[in-house]
Amino acid sequence: MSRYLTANTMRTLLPALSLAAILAAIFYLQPRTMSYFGLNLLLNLAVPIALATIAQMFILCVNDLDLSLGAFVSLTACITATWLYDTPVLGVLALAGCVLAYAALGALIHLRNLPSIVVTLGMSFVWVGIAVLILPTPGGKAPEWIRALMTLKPALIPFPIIAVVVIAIVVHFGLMKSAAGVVLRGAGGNPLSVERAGWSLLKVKVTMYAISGFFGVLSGMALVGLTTSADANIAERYTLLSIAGAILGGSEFVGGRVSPIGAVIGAVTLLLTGSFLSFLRLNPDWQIGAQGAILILVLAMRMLINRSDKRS
Amino acid sequence: MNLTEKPWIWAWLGTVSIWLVIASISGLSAGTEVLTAAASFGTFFVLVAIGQMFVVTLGPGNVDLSIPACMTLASTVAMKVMNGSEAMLIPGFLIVVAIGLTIGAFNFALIILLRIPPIIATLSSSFLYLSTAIWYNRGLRVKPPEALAEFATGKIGVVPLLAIAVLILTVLMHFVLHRTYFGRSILAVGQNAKAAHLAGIPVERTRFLTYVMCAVLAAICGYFLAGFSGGAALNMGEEYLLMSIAVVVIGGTSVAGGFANLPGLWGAALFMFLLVTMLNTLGLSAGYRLILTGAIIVAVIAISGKKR
Amino acid sequence: MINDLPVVDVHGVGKSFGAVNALQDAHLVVQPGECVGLVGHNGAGKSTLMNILSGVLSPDTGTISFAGEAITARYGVSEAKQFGLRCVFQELSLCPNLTVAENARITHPQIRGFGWRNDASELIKNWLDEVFPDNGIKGDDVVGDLTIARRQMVEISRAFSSLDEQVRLVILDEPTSSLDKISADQLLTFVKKFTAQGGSVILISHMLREVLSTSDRIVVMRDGTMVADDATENFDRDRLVREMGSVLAEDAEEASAETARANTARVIQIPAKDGIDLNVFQGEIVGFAGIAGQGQTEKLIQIFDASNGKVNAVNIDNAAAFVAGDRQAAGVFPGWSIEKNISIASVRMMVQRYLIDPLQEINISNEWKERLGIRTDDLSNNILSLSGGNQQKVLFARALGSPAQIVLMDDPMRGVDIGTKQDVYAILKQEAENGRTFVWYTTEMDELKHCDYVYVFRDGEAVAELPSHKVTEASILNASFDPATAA
Amino acid sequence: DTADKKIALSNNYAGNSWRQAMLTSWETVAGKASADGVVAAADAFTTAENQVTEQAAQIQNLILQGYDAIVINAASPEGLNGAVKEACDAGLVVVSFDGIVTEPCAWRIAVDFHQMGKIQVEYLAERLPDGGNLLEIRGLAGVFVDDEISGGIHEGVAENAKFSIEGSVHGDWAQDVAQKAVAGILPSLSDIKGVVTQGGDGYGASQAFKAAGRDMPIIVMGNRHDELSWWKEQKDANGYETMSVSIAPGVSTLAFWVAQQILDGKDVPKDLTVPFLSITQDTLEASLETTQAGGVANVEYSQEEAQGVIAGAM
Ligand SMILES: Nc1ncnc2c1ncn2[C@@H]1O[C@H](COP(=O)(O)OP(=O)(O)OP(=O)(O)O)[C@@H](O)[C@H]1O
Ligand SMILES: Nc1ncnc2c1ncn2[C@@H]1O[C@H](COP(=O)(O)OP(=O)(O)OP(=O)(O)O)[C@@H](O)[C@H]1O
Ligand SMILES: [Mg+2]
Ligand SMILES: [Mg+2]
Repeated sequence: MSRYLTANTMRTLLPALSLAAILAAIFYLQPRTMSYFGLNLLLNLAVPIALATIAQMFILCVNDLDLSLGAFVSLTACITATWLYDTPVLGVLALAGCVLAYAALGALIHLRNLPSIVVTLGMSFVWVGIAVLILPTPGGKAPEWIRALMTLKPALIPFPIIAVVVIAIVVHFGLMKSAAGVVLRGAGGNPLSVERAGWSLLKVKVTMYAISGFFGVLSGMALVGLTTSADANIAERYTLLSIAGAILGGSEFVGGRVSPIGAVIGAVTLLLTGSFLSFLRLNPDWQIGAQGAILILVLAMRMLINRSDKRS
Repeated sequence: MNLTEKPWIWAWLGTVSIWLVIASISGLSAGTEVLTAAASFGTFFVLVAIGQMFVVTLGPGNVDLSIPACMTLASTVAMKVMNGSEAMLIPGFLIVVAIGLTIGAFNFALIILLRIPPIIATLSSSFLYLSTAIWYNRGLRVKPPEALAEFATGKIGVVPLLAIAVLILTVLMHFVLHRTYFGRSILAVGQNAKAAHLAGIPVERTRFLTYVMCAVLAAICGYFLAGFSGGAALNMGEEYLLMSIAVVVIGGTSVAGGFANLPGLWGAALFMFLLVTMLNTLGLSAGYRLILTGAIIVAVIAISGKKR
Repeated sequence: MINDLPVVDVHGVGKSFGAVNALQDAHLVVQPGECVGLVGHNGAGKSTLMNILSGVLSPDTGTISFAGEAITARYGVSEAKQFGLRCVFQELSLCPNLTVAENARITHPQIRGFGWRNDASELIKNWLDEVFPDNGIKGDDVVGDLTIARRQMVEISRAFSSLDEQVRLVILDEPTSSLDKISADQLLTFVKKFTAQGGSVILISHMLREVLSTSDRIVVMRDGTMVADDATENFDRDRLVREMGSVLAEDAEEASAETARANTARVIQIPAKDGIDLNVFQGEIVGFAGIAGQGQTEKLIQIFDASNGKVNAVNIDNAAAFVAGDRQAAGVFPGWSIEKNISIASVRMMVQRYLIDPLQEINISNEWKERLGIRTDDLSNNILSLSGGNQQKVLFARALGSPAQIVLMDDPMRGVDIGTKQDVYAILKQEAENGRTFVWYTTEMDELKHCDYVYVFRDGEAVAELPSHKVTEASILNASFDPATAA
Repeated sequence: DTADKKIALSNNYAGNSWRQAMLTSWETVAGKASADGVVAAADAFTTAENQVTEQAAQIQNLILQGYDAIVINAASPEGLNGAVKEACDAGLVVVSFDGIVTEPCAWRIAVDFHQMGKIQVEYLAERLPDGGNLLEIRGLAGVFVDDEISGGIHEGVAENAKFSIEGSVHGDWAQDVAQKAVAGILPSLSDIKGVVTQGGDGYGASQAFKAAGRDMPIIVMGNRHDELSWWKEQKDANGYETMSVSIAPGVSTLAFWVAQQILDGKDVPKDLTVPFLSITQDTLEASLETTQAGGVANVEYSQEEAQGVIAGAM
């Protein structure tokens, strides 16, 4: 058993176990959720959160932290609901510009050797500012095709489940299994070593930020597909949610240790803890606190499993 | 020693240049008044940022996100218990400190016993504290005792009383950081926890004390802020979440851990206040104001960065 | 391939860091098929020269040419690689979050496409088996989970590994510092084989025995310049040490008769679990020996934690200080000055009226800087500005300067030059006579000779206890593999 | 008959006294209705973070829990439309109030926020025939209510040329933020005659003026107890006059009854308006008396009153 349950496999397994536990609790509390319809409702908001968490994970992978992600997703949502809807060409250009801006941010952080936290903190104001200019009051409309995609009803398996699985697998293969992904992760583990092997750290940083920006854009688009319209603060909390989700999924703040599958599972788990609570029908005074308590419980469970593993 | 090598210099340079802009727009006397206002409000930023700075110094991943909830809970309970009575000032303060101690200890227990990463541990626990505050007083605003309000808003000449008190605290903390064993331990743990352990430093005790100190300072800040603004509100701390982090990092403390400085906190706190004030004064719309806020923060940081 | 041009020709290279002249007018020529030994005291400039050759640093003055081609200003890491130069740096540089195979891929951009993982794994496995037979390392082991010795093996094998490109020159900077005797010998054997096939190696080591036995020619550096350059047969230990600027002390006198265990107080006692009881008496120097990675470091940490009241399996009453061997991970505080790095273990005693007394701090740092000969002009310089060996001296200074009466040392001589080693041995002896107790894990036979008692480790336990007169290579190897024949 | 019907309240934020009062009103009125058997259940749900996405998830969960109607105070007028549509499609009645939603299938109990901004200026125009400089304290940028009220204020100013808005700051609807923003901008402003607000910022503004040693302008209040009691103090001391206007938190109870009536099969128009609650110099004392210490001036609705509102809109 210990042969297979290495520290590494445990890192991926633990988040899955927490997810299973919380899902079981929800099924028990509200059997209606076990249906196609139920799962669809329960999970469709997981798609944008999962995408945002993946975006955050790419930044974590190079030992940085993105405090502007929520604002950035809000901005891309605003662009999607306005420009992309009204004048698709302009919208596509603007969204591409967003990805470029992220890449430029990566370059700036690398070249000037800046702490990512402050830079992204500053950028969060910039993103919100642009979003407010684009969409001073909530509104806009989701482009038809995005709406159609996000409300797709494939046979047998609900769309959100397919979507998050696809996201997890694609990123897993891209980052964890591909030859190029090795260099990207290596730059988080020991930048010096990667540089001495002849790779450009600048390129790595720029790539990682660009990919992160790309997933941020996807997240904003998916979000608008679900909400049908946007506002400048729509995804503000994605910053903390994405960090929490990635960490819950086994990523670490330094050392290039990340897990895309874990990140997606972490994001879904966070979403479900909220649902779990509404099924409990708590006293309103304690509803907020219960969110904290359940997060703590999920994480504590991780620790217990971890410990029993160590003992055996 | 070269001044440009001091990590805190950039925040101060930013502060001075922004003040010059304000003074040139609104005149010198308005500029002075703005400084007084900056000192009053910057004081609260500095108070929480001191605690946050020590936490951040403990190394990557260490950050306290429960500061706003801690401020809210402590001040809510204190205001209700004191119920405007001046005789209760001291008991109220002691309650605030006790709440800070409890919250710090609870945060640390989550981190160490349940091995939850600090960022999530403090985020989760903050929901609990906020809920407790809601349950305790349902958001009703109880007026602070008159004496507390007077102290919190009081001035000697143009200098706010509270700013003087926090300035003294800053100097004390400067010594704590650089000249005491506790401060040395924090810096050591932040740079290399394993090496610190093997150098005989009580790593976990250091981290415990740091988190507790941060919570106590946040609680005290809540107490005076409630006195300053006429009561505790459930959302009174919301702004302090990002602000405490911003002030710490703009002030030149390393997020990688192991380096900290106190002068930068004042520089950054004044900078953040003056920046918002300057943009308000310019009368720009919200969108441009936000964009400029961000752009100026990034610019200050980019200038202070070292080329690779 | 017959090519008369030297592989590398360094001519008059100089490099300074601020006020420090790390290199001045350095000359070095390496011919194809040659192993050049490079020795010199700590801070002589060896690593700096290697960093310049491998494109990490650029020289201030002088010229360098590879196979007759002078390098240009654009010379960097990738140019060096293209030329066929590989470097094993003194401070390990693998990515701890990646597997062994993935680390191999980092240096081999050609490995890609479908099935790259198998290719990389096979490549590194082959070279590991080639250099270090029976290493027991797997391609999918995560590097961070490996012992420091195994990490070093991976890094060395990776440097020699090649797909289709030619590896012309491999620089080994302190390659054996974390290896045990067996692995070190495997490496030296391989180096000979490699040079016999036409490759060139620059071997930097403070193990003069290794340099004398392996290299064809030896270059000695002192204070940034070359002071000797001669065929190996013209050197012996004495001459090398002399050229480096030190004097060789008398070898530790052969402990003759059997000596009884000290009749002082017992300061450490670890009851046996599987192996034998482990006892340390005051004033002794006790060695931990055995193959690298058999739990010696863990046992030292256990003793250390026990001294702080954290562990109960060990009986120890006094405070202990620790000298880490893995200085990057467990020793150095990278943001601090040398002074603060030294004083950290003793500042607790310097607190007067709540504040640390800066004078005492400076005094203790100065005292130990002098006693250990830490090469720096200013103790307020950052610790990372020191050469590897000098950083290690700082860790010694930290422990010896602390008030602790027991000093635990985890292979502490990694990268320390021979002159300093002798000084340290002398200080240890002296301190031991004054009543300090030392527990010393080392992979070096020579160092075990300085111990009063040696415990040989296997599978995390002490399995044999050898008094100093019984400490021989054979007895330790015996005990390492079969406890029944020892003791 | 709605005795077997279940109604849920979906609330996006609980972090200020207004929202707390709203929840309390719900508990009093809806709680009693469910205890009396008028409805089977009337549960309140609050999200931890004031986020569209979280509230959308909450609504989806309420659908799954089999509620017959959802009463919503929405985080965004548009952002929840997706979730609201899903609720309607699943056969639920959706009633939005305060923070309303634009999805056509939902009922809306709207407050004319625009008007709420405009009457502030109109009141000031009566009090200050000579006009003068105004300071505007806004809410949170990018939020619909902020934009509406501010729009009303600006329209009012446009119609009264003697006024000009000298400064405008965002107080984020938080007392301390408003106080800070005002204190920062005050030194650069010349004589300020009036302060127009969005609710709950009045006390903070008065403190900032006091701290700067400036003449106290006419600050429009927002029905909070601390504002009212400060006003009363000033009124007693120096005859200070102003007005106070805000929306009553008890509007949640109106929404509750509307949902109940719809479930009962009554015909209810999709758009209802509630008047905002204003307090004048004369009603100050009476309002102060009925307002809980530290709370907000409030009006709760009974079933009959709600029916009256509905009938009035037909
Ligand atoms: N065996 C070890 N080897 C190296 N480093 C260790 C070891 N054990 C712990 N550490 C490092 O030290 C930190 C804390 O260690 P530990 O739990 O022993 O606390 P401590 O330093 O003794 O503090 P206190 O006395 O206050 O409990 C860990 O986070 C880890 O980084
Ligand atoms: N980055 C740096 N900044 C300042 N000084 C440096 C730096 N790197 C090296 N030095 C100095 O240059 C000199 C040569 O160092 P180098 O590392 O080359 O020595 P070395 O011969 O490799 O020693 P060792 O045997 O201890 O590894 C030393 O005095 C060292 O302090
Ligand atoms: Mg070296
Ligand atoms: Mg060795």
